[in-house]
Amino acid sequence: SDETARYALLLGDDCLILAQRLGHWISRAPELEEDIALGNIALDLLGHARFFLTYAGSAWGKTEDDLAYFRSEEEFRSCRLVEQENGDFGRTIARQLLFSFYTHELYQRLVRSADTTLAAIADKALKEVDYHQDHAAQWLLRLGGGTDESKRRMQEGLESVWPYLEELFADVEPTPTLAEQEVAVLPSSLRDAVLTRLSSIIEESGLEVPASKGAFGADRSGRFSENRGFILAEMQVLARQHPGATW
Amino acid sequence: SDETARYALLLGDDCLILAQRLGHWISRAPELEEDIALGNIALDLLGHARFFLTYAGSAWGKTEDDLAYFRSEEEFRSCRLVEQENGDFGRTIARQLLFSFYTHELYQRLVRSADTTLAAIADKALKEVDYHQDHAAQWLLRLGGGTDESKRRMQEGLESVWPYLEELFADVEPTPTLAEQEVAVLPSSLRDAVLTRLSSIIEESGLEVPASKGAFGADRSGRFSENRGFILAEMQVLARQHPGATW
Amino acid sequence: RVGWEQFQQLIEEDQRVEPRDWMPQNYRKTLVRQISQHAHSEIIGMQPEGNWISRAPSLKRKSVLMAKVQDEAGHGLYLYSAAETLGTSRDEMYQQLYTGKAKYSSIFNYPARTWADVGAVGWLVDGAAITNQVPLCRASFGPYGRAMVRVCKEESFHQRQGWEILYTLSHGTEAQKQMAQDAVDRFYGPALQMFGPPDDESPNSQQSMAWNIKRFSNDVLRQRFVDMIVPQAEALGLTLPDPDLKWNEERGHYDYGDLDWDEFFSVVKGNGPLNHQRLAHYRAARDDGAWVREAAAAYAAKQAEASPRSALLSA
Amino acid sequence: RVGWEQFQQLIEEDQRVEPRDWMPQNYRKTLVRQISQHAHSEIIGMQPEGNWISRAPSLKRKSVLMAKVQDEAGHGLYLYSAAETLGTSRDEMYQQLYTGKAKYSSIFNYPARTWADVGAVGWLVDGAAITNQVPLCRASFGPYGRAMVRVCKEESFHQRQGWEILYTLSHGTEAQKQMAQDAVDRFYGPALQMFGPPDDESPNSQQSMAWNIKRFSNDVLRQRFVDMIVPQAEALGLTLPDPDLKWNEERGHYDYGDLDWDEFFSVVKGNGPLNHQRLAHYRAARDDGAWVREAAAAYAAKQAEASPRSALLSA
Repeated sequence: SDETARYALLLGDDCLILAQRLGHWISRAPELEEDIALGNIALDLLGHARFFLTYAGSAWGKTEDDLAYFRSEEEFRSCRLVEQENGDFGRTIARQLLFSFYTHELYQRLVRSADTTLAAIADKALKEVDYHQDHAAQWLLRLGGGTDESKRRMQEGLESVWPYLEELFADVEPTPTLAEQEVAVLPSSLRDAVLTRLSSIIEESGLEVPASKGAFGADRSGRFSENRGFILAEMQVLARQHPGATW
Repeated sequence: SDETARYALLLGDDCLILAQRLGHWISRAPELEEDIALGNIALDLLGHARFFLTYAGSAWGKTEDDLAYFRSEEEFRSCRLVEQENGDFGRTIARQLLFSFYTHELYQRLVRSADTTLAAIADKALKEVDYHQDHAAQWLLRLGGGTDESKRRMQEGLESVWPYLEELFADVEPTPTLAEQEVAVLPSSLRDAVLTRLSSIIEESGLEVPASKGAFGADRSGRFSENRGFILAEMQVLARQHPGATW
Repeated sequence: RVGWEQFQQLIEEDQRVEPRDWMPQNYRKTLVRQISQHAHSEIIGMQPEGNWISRAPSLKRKSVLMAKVQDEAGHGLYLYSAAETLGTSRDEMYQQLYTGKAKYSSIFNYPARTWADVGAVGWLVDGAAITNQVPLCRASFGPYGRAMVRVCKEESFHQRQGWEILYTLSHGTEAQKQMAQDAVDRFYGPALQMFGPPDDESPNSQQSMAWNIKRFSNDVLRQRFVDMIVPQAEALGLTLPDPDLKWNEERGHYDYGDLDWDEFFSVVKGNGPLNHQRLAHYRAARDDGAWVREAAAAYAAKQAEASPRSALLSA
Repeated sequence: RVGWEQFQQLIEEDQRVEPRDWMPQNYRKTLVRQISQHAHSEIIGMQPEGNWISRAPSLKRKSVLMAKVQDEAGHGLYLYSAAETLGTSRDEMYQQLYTGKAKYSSIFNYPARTWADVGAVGWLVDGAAITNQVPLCRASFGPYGRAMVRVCKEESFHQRQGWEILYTLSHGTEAQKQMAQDAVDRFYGPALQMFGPPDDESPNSQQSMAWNIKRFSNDVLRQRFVDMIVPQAEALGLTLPDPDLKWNEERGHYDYGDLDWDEFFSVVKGNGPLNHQRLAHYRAARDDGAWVREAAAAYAAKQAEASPRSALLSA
């Protein structure tokens, strides 16, 4: 249905934008192993995005590329968390931590969706998100327990992305309707579990759970962010210079 | 003539791209006074670009905006020096030093151009470039004679832009033809004067004149650089989303 | 005692207090807080519009925008200088902003998301700022009043530029018109909130008015602003997003609807869309520039202690 | 003496030399230099293509490109590991690259300026690399040969992907076709130069061949590559930019024109289009990551010296 497609789009946009952000790390990571690890995660996320966008597009006769390259800033539904700049490695890890803990919880429930395609995508993604979670958590522990410098930077990373955590739990349309039909997972229903698990790992790392209650404007509209336009300008530039071309 | 227009375009592209690069510093400079100073220089350069592009466009029935926003990467004629990333303040100052010393020498001769419009633009620009030169030279002396850190960074800044100095002296078309008609200044004729003055101020600063003989591909084609595409993607994105619109 | 009487007399006669004059500690403190807050707002205020310099859709607009953002840096300078005459150094004020101890105008925690926002910031945000600032040109503290005269001249220029951007958009393509309307929809409420909370919730205003720093209450200024922008919005052909907005013949003013003060206080407390980003941007610039400032200081020190010969060389 | 004879015998019988075997100092030195140079080339080689990850024109291409650049990091890892078995640490090799002491393949000092360049790098640069590397799978030093087996498998996959990109472009719009042709025009010469200088100017090759590291001379490999790409170019419908290129019935090979060796040596000496940029990018990544590596080391040290309890917790 159109609503299911809009839901898939929302899920896909998150993965696509985060893959786009992470891809920048390849050749710039602190260690060769991390070029590979971050590249792997970016690839996984891009894979999830492609499943979701392809599924969304099937309702509208559009391809994944139509949706990725020819929608405007206003039409994307990505959350602000994934749109945040990479910053230093600590901030990137903080962003990964929040997003992977959230998607892990989400996909764990989405595998029981009444929509079998969404369930299948979630099932496939879940195995990979397992690794993403672990990667972020291990780095959180290392940086939180490493040097004074790493502790400071990791804490600052958490502070910078934490305001955008709440948006992940906002029950924006069409999710509530679809949740009633047991197609979607109601975002607000994930909140307690995700926050509990995040708090626990952050405390284990010796860092502090940020106090921020969430930045105003948690509606995935992009109206309250300055990042999306820059991301799309770069991502879409070539495709838009050659409309209709095959690559 | 078409040739004069192509010459004006080349001169204008350098100013436009450098203004674009410098504009990024506003709100990011080391000191409030430098937000203002770099902003001033960017504004001056943008002004020069607009004169040159308007003049170029007059030969082809195009506006400055047609030329700035609707030419492709292949059609720009900017030199690689101005396309270099800002890097830290030291690299930006190094880029400013080379470009302002070059344009100062250039405009000093261009004021005697047989083309009265080019002569008038050069005359107006020259006064401003005087200040740009002085700004860059003062910072070179300060950073070269400041701390060990500033000395290291300023030297690295010079090393990073120096390979792109030679391109400024390349006699690319249509310049040689126009130089014979005394419309253009032959780039190679500026070389000795610019190098002598640059070497002298660098030596005064206690830094070393870089050894680089110039990066391969000094033809202003953009074929030998990876920067131009990123610059234009951002600069042109909005204008291209609304072709034909007035702003 | 003598100082107090002289001060009191200056205030009563509505004359200027100058830096060398005696003044009450609280007067000084209030001014430093207000002026530095204003300076910080100019500095942080560079960011929302600054993020459009690279993407401005015409070279003329790019040029005007660059000049405007640069003016804001200039306003920051005037204002820091005015505050310095009260005995607080610029570095100290920077430090307060850096650590998040000092406030700046909450409106700058909102994004300039589209090009039309650049217009809306000019028209509404600068418009509200001027409404606030024109009376400050007569503020009792001399350096502040004089700084505000310079600021106001430029601000009214900025407001007109913002209005022109919106006018062009609202008379352009459908997409442009929509962009303009969206921007006005987003900025109208926050701009009205720039005057601060309603008078009955603004305890400090009384003292500021008694000292001739503030001349009009928050609500009076807000009303003045509303009365100014309604006809301007009509001229733009854009709608202000307030169903309660209508002319009140009796009052001789426009009535306007309730504002979302929960949102306002939430943004002030740090939960605006971009609070962290704005401060992080500022901090990154300070941190990245530290080596440059150190080098400049070291160089100046070396020059100062060097022989006349090198002083000549550098002259 | 015994070691030398054993080594000599292994070479004569074309068997593998393993890290624990005795080997001549020069053999070791030659291998460390060659293997680390190859590793560095993979690392620097991530940059030209990496700069297109964010702009790849379809999600499928973006995915393939990301995987490819990531493979290059993987190849770097294998190769550094192989070199480490010869007693040189990874950090030492990093340091040589960082300081500019170590070389990497000169081709990566050229830009990937358009999307078609990503295709040309895959087809021509990876193609030349494979031609070079297939014989290296039989290199006398065991770890190197085995690393090359893994590398070659993936490289041939990359070459096919590059060819496919160009095929799609050359069968697309006029603009795409032009983009493809331009890329081939730019990369043809530098790709042929990847085999190194002509045999009569390549003094070290003899010793490497005697040691069964290198199996064929530069010119032999270059000829093999030319013979391979000519029909592939025809299948693409693109022209190789060499007017002297034609089939020589007598030799049973394609003749090809002189290459611009001045350009080659100039790029090797540091005057390629992007030498400084490539190294600066690498250095910035190392510098920016230093605090992370330090933190990881500090954390590991703390874990190691901690009680079994915390070892349990982190398990």
